[in-house]
Amino acid sequence: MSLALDVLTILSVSTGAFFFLAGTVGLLRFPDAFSRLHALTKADNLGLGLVVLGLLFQAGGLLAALKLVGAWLLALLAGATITQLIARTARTDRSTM
Amino acid sequence: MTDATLYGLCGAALVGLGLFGLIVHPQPLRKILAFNLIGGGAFLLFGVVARRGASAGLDGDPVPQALVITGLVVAFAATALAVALLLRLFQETGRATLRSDDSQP
Amino acid sequence: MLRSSERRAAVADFLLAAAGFVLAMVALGLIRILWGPGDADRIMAAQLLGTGGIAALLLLARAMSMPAAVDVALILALLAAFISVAFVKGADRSEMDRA
Amino acid sequence: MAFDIGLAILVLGVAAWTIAARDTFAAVIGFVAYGLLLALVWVRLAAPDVALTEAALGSGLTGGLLLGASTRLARTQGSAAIDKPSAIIRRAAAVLCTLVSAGLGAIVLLLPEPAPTLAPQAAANLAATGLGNPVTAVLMAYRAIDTLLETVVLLLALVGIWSLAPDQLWGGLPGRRYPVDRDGVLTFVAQLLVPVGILVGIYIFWVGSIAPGGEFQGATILAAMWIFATMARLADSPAVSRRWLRLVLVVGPAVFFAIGLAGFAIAGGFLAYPEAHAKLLILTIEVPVTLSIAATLALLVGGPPERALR
Repeated sequence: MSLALDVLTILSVSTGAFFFLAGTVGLLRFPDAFSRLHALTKADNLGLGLVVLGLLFQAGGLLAALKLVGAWLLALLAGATITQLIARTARTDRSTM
Repeated sequence: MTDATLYGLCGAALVGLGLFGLIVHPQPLRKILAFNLIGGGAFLLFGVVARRGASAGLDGDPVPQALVITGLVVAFAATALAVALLLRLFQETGRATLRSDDSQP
Repeated sequence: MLRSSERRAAVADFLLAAAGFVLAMVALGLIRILWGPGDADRIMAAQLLGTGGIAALLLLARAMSMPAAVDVALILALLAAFISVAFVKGADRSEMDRA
Repeated sequence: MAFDIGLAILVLGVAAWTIAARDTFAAVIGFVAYGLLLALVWVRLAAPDVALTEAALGSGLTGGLLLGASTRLARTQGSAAIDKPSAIIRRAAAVLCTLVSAGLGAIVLLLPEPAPTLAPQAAANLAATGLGNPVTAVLMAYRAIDTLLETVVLLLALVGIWSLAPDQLWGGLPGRRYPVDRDGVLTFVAQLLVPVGILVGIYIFWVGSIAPGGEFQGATILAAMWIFATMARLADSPAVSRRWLRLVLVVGPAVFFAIGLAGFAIAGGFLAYPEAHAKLLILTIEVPVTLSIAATLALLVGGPPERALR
């Protein structure tokens, strides 16, 4: 049973790490701020989400699991809002150019 | 080499880097930043002492750790005071440099 | 078949390596973003580092059996939002000053 | 070990960026990153209490403070280029700093073996304080006078900042008024995040007696949430002359000092706690101290009064 959990953890964390890789490649390769923003949000939401999912299989208790999910939700909420604000700033940056 | 020694050397290098920034940057805000870099490095040196003092079932000596927490708070207070002084200088003179007045008309 | 304690250590090693990988990716992204050109890219840098830092801390918490690292990650998630908003507000305000 | 070498290189790289960056904005972002990475280092050094403080105060609140300052000074950056020190001074500074680093590095390598430590004494007397976290025990019991003086230092810094206000603004509202957010995104996120943040702050404070955490870390989060609320215009800072605000600021140090004095009567020394009631007394000190520190930290970021009292 716990072997299966460990395997699930490794699979999920690996996939999450892959999304961080994908996000970085996007940041390095995309030409403008908006598509870089697009790449960044993938790493944010999915990468961290999958890492959290993987660690949930290892969480000792309810409070520990809640804290993991809480950290992800906070990052998600902050990420979504700030992405919106960044896009607005990027737009005004461009319009002043 | 242990992990603690590695981070100790890192802290030593950080103090040097910060000191360099403190000396060569003309802008006061950059000096404040550099001062905080030095702080981070110096606290790391305390961290090494704490980590090496691990015994009696504790992962580190809590006394230097508590000193670092106190130090971080005091460093923050000093930074806030420095920033307030700088902003006031800027408001008063329209400049944010430390050059004395007689060098400019 | 590995014994349970050995397997635990192996999983911990894997998670530590994953934390290192995530940090390395974030560092690469940082190099790109800190170059600029716009302020938007710089805020993205803060955001990216925040997310990567949270992921690394959560992984370390399990790898080092230090549950308190999850609390550090929680604080980071809160403060990353705070910093990003402070940054955007700052950009907005300098805009206003120019006008 | 490979992880630690990578992390150490990353910390040094970000620190070098903070010094070398042309743009002050970029340098401040580098500094925030530096604080975040240091928090990771503290976790690796098995010091989660320090990691919490570094993440919240060293990176978060200091970063916010410096970001605010750098945006207000944005227009002055260009003029400073003329003041750059000459190449000789720069080279001499580089030599000096290398020497300092080398000296400190040598000290690190030559630290005495076995390392001197107070950990056994701290662990042995932990039960007498009723606490489960040795770092909190050092801060609130063994070296309580340091912590008492520290709360006073914070207040002194605040008095120093307030004293910078021009005469006609004395007693007014700190900082500038933030503009209203144009499409309500910020208001929304603040309404969601601030209550959650306050909850996390109280949790971090509360858990400090048995696990990593404590009043400084909790108070920092509370202060950040207060500043967040003012940035989103959910609330405005109170005028610094408000009586209740002054009361909140001094209640922590005052209670701390009073219980310290009471120690002469009940336990035979300043800041001595009778063993049976140690934990209760420490909590009685910690609650108002957390409140006072949170208010002080938020006002330190706010700066001197800049708007007159109407």
